[in-house]
Amino acid sequence: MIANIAAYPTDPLAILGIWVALFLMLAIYSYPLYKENPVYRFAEHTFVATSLAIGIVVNLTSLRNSAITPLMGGNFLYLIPIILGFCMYFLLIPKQRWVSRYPIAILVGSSLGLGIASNPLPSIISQVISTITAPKAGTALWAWFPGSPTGDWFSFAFVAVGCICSMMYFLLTYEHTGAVKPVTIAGRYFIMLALGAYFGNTVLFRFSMLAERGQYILKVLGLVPI
Amino acid sequence: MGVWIILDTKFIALLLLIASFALFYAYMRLAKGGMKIKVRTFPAVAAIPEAIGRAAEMGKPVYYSTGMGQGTLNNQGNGPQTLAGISILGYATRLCAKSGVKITYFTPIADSLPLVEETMRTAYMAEGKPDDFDPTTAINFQNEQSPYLTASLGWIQREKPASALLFGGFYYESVCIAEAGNTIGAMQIGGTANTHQLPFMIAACDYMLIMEELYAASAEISGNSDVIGSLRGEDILKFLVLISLGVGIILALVGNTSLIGLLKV
Amino acid sequence: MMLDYFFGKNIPGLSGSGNLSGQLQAWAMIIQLMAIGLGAINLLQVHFRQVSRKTNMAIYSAWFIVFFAFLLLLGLYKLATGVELYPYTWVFANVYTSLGATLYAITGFYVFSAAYRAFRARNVDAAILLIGGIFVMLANAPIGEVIWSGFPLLGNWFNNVGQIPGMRAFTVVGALGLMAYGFRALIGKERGFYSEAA
Amino acid sequence: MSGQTIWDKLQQVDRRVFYWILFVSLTVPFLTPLGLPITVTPSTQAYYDGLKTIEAGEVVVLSINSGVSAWGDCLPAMVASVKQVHNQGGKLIVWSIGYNDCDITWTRIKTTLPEVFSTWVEGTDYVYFGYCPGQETNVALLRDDIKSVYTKDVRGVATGDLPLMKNINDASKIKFVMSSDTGDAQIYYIRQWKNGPVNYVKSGKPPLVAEMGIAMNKSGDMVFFLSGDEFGLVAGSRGAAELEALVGRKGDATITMDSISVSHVLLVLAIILANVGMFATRGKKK
Repeated sequence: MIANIAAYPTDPLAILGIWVALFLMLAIYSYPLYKENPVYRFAEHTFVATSLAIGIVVNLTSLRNSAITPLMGGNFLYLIPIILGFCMYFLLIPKQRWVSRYPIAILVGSSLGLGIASNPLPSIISQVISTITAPKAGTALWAWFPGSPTGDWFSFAFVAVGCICSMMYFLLTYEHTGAVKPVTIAGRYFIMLALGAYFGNTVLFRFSMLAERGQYILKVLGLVPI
Repeated sequence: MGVWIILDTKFIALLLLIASFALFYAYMRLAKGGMKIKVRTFPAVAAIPEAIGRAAEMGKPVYYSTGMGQGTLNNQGNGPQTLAGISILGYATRLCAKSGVKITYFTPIADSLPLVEETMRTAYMAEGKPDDFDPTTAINFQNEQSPYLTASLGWIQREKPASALLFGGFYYESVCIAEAGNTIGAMQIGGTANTHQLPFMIAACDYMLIMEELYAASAEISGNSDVIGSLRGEDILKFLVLISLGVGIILALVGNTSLIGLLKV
Repeated sequence: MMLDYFFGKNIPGLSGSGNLSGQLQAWAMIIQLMAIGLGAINLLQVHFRQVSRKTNMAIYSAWFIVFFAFLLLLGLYKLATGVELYPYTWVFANVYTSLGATLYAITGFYVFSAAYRAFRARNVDAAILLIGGIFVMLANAPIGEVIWSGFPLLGNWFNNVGQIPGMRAFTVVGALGLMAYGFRALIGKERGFYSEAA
Repeated sequence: MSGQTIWDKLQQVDRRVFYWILFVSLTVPFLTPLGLPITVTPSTQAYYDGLKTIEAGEVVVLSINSGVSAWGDCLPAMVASVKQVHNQGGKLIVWSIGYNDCDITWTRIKTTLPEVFSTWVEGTDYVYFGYCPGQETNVALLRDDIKSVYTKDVRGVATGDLPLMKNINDASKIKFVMSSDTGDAQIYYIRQWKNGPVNYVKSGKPPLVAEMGIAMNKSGDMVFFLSGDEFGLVAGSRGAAELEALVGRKGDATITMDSISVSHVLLVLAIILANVGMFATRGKKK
């Protein structure tokens, strides 16, 4: 990941930059590849400082664009969120902490309201509809053997039974005993299968990220094109 | 769309929401009124005293974290998990205060810090040791995942905690922390509702709360009748979903799609 | 917010950016932007304390404070004048993004050892987790197809069908949990985010 | 160490040995490309088919919700998607509700596609608005009134003055949004755009959503792909390599596939070894 450079840099400062980036990477990876050490701690603190400073600058920039500029432009309504924003800092003063309740109410209220109202449709109703929709003939997506003429009833039954068992596992105020027990145990196995597939996809993600870091070393050393 | 209802979106979604709220409210009132609703037992919760006892025997500290949680309590996917983790923190801190074990809490969530400090201070006071509480044991990392992680890994390697308790909205830091804990042989109990971290935490932790079990466990610990009441409401909704699945599957087998049509109103 | 989602267009003055719900959403965004200082104050406290107590980490905390101040000044200069000085661009491209990617990828190491250490078929649960994981891995890696043509077939079945019951249960149960939490918050029974002990 | 079987020794192998083996196995293949065949999976094919429906002049959104640190898994799919939008003659609006380093990602996409950005005119064919925090709150605002969130583009040109945005100020005129995610920003688009209040959509059809994020979304998002809430799903570098094959432009993802193959085989062998070791030592202990 050579930031916005299409070819190997020629400007000495840019070259210094990619070598410093390489040094910092190796400093961080000295922790797993070797052990915790001063060079690792130096890189660790460098990153904490960088991300804090840049985080503040970016947030202040967004704040200026979305609040200060409209305010200067005469829209005094924006004074309210700015004042409420300062009220957040009363969180640090135990005695006056109640002041921070109002900005937090807006923060939580606005995002919760959105989430709750819009959640049932895609996350519950669509999922039920999708489970009880009979497979179309010849649908490759579901088919155990692509293009089976009658559609993939095996997979349909697998998902149907699996959804019922997994949902039963998540009954929280009923003990999993008696007749319910085998169903919840089966439910737990379906959940483990899902988590296994999830793990397989996570490995792909993590290894792609690490591969890109390995590729970066070869790029800085000039062994592969940028 | 029904003429007399001028609705922006699907009627069924509104119906499900109203039914849910009605159920939640009803069972919260019943739970408040003394109806005994028992949350099922979780092995992970029963293991917390064992983890603290292990720390006391070994004279080692306990590492506690509620994870990245997208850096804010206001994130509605992770906020509830962070809060559940903080209420379990209260329980764990009381056990630590009782047995003189040092517990250190790491988080990148800036706006959760005051609540954490208050929870820990209340726990120490409840055990009659208000001055044992040291605010610097609650360390925050400014909404940034990577600094929080590198500091946690460094601390775990340096302090070698006996137990690591990881309850909350975790992201990829859970793998690193749980693996670092494995390296030094710490006993680890985890709990998250983030599906992407579940495989790792199940693989690396000794005990695990999966998805909603985290909320149920924190409600059981804090004895919060409102939450327990709404959990029963959730279970009733789960039965509703199960019934519609059962009926829908039978209808699908006979090629009838009337229920699907109903759900798409 | 919920009224806006369901009936917004029919209640005058509620929906849309100029009106109440749009205004509330804009305010929430601004408040969240301003809350960043909370974390900064705490983090600086921790590092100043390390320096004042001359702990073994004091030298690193001193470096943290110096480098943070230097970068913040550069950033504020850019904010005030709109001119991004070269050191700021240089640090952003070569330190911030590189270290961010490096730390994000560090998990690859732990995934490898976590898989080796933990992926044991100790019981039926772990065995199923293991089988699902291996077949999906061999479907994702092109070499799986070369080893045996069945791997992509089975792996894709696991991805398209095998994992669906568990994932669907997570999605539905997660949604129900969010609605319960939201309802408790709406009627004031969820005090946690006000930073009061729940 | 006498009396210790091979399996006991394997149990105590220092984890750093694995870390070195993994890092070398991920790096060396870049030097010696294997070029193994890559078959396209249904969810990537559906994504590509969705891109093929773009007609000349239609507007789509690229939402960069993945950070620079996730380039290894997310950048190639974005590059291939922008290339295909250009092939289709579509127009592109780009913003980010995810990470504050999206400027560098967008610059990298432009640097990687000179053949696209030499013919595209900024402001007419594509617009870049940059980062704005606010997560789901922001996505809902963008649905109804883009100008309320982005008053001007990154160059400082007022949104109203941009030719591309002349008659576009809400989501109704946007064909679909391609969301590149490491977290869960795509659920905001599914909830607020695809399943949002329908009557804002003058055209009667809400914009569709497609996901091209990290490989883990192949699990998390598959339920939304199968329920039709996402019309396409490109997950991780594997999905991106498939998309690169479909678009006909070999990029970083295809190159990375060799490292993925080597490292995955190593990991599967390590897991098998570990399990054989466990059963062997368990057999000895009995």
